Amino acid sequence: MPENAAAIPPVEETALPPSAETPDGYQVRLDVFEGPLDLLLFLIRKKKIDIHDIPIAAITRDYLGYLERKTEINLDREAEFLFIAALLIYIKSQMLLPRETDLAEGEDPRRVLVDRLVEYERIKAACSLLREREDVQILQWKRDFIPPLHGESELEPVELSLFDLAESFFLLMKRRAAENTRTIRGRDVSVEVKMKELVGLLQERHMIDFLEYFEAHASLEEALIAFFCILELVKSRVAVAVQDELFRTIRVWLRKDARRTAAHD
Amino acid sequence: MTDLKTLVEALIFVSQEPVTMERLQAVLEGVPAADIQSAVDGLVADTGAAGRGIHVIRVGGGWLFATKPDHDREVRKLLQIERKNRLSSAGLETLAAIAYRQPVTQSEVSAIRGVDSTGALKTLLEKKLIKIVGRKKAPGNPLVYRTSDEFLLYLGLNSLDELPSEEEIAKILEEEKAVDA
Amino acid sequence: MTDLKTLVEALIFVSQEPVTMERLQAVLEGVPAADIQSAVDGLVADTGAAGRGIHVIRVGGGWLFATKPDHDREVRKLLQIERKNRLSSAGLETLAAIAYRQPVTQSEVSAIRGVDSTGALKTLLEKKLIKIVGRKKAPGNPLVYRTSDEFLLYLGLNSLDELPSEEEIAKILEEEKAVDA
Repeated sequence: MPENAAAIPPVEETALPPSAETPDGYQVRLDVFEGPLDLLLFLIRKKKIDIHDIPIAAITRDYLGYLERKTEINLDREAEFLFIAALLIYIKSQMLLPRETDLAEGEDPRRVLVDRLVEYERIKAACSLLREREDVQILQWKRDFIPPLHGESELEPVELSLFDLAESFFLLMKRRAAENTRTIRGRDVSVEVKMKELVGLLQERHMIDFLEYFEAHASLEEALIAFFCILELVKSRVAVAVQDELFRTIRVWLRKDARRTAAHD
Repeated sequence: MTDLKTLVEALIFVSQEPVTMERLQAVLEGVPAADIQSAVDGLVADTGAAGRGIHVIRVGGGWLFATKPDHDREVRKLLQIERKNRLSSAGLETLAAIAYRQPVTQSEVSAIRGVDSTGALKTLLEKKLIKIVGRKKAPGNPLVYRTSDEFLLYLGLNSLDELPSEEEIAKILEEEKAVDA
Repeated sequence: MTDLKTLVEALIFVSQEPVTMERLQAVLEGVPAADIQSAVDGLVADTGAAGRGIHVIRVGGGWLFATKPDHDREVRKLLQIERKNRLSSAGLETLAAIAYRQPVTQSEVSAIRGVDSTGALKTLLEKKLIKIVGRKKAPGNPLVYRTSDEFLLYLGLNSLDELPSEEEIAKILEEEKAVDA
């Protein structure tokens, strides 16, 4: 996100948890968090914010502050953090829209995010309880073999599962025809090229289904670059991205005012 | 009664998976369930005593022999296992998401975590803590995952009902918030 | 001394091979051999008593836990029940080859596996996981095999289309992103 970086107001240094202090800087520091939701929860807790009443503007600023403080881009991990950034920005924009009447409870644009955070928070809490159980169990060793019986013992038991079956076949195939293994090699695609392609596509089709578009790419790398471009377009307010329902696909289209400008580019 | 107890001990010992009451009854045809139950209870009490190095534990809806926690270090030394193989936090988080939301697809798990979970799923499949149970009737017919019996065994649970409850989770969250405040 | 005995009990329990005196000494660094020996002797005596269903026996230059002969009948019955739900790895491999390449002949399966599969085919037929669907119009008119309806039932699938595709499995297994592992 090169030229837009300046547009984001600088944030105060937010202290990371102690374990995050590593000499490797940002890249490793983000790894302290399991993902973007984890980072968001951390920021919310730190500010002692009620999860059901998140000051979106402030949290978005803090969140983006983390993403900006990077030394290098690992697109792979970055995409997930940027995805939530895009969601935050979208919610913020929704909240800024002038409205005649106050929003009803169910219409709060933050709802989508809050639901996700609450569920994630619960899973995290369950994890700490499960970890305790794991710690107890892991000390008690069970046997994974049948002890000797009197006489014959030709048992070689394997539980049959769909995965075992499929894995077994796959390994068999691999053994038989190692040379046939396909390697998918992506073309080298630059951000600029992809951006042009994407804008062209948006102009032509007016709206694209993000997941469909994402999955149509030959390589993960190319798909992620496309993803990155969409976030870029959304961030620079050239395009709008909307997710109708949690976990559903995201529809992307050009803003009306941007449509003309982009066409002249 | 002593005979029944030694018999049950042999049966639980020889089995690789937890031996359920049903299985014991199937093997010990004609023996009243109450007698089997008291034999098992006696065995659990006997092996739980201080003088024994292995004990019968209730797990996965049945009974199984396991070493006592105090001997972990020496057992690992014998088996030449360097350190306890705890799940990574990504792995545990993925497992929890599956446990609570099953049956789920990869993309559903990833959505809950906000992170691509393909790698974690692979690890869990390899550890046999989860299993593929079919496909979802949805675009792309994605594979559907569930936790396995090994999962129960791994965490010392008898059934999915024993997963931490809403109340327990709420309590943890309260505690965490109190610490932060 | 009791502690050492319980420790030795745990060690013998988890080992698949007979645990030799040398192994015990290596694990129990610094403990005099005489003490270890008397712990083992005590364990052999304890478990040999009438009240116990499993005992420590001396075999292959070391010690191992085993069930007592009196319980043989019941032990085999239990394992028989467990075995019903299980398949040998040769059986699994053969079943996989048939599932993904059906309809196939015995020699085709053997070619895929690189091993004669006649025995495995017979077992699978007995377990009703595969069926004979006819003969191939080829020299020798070999029998042609397919997976059965029970096979689908067993795996909880509605149709063969629901088997994980080769691409999906390859993707899961070859996933190289170590991020989540």
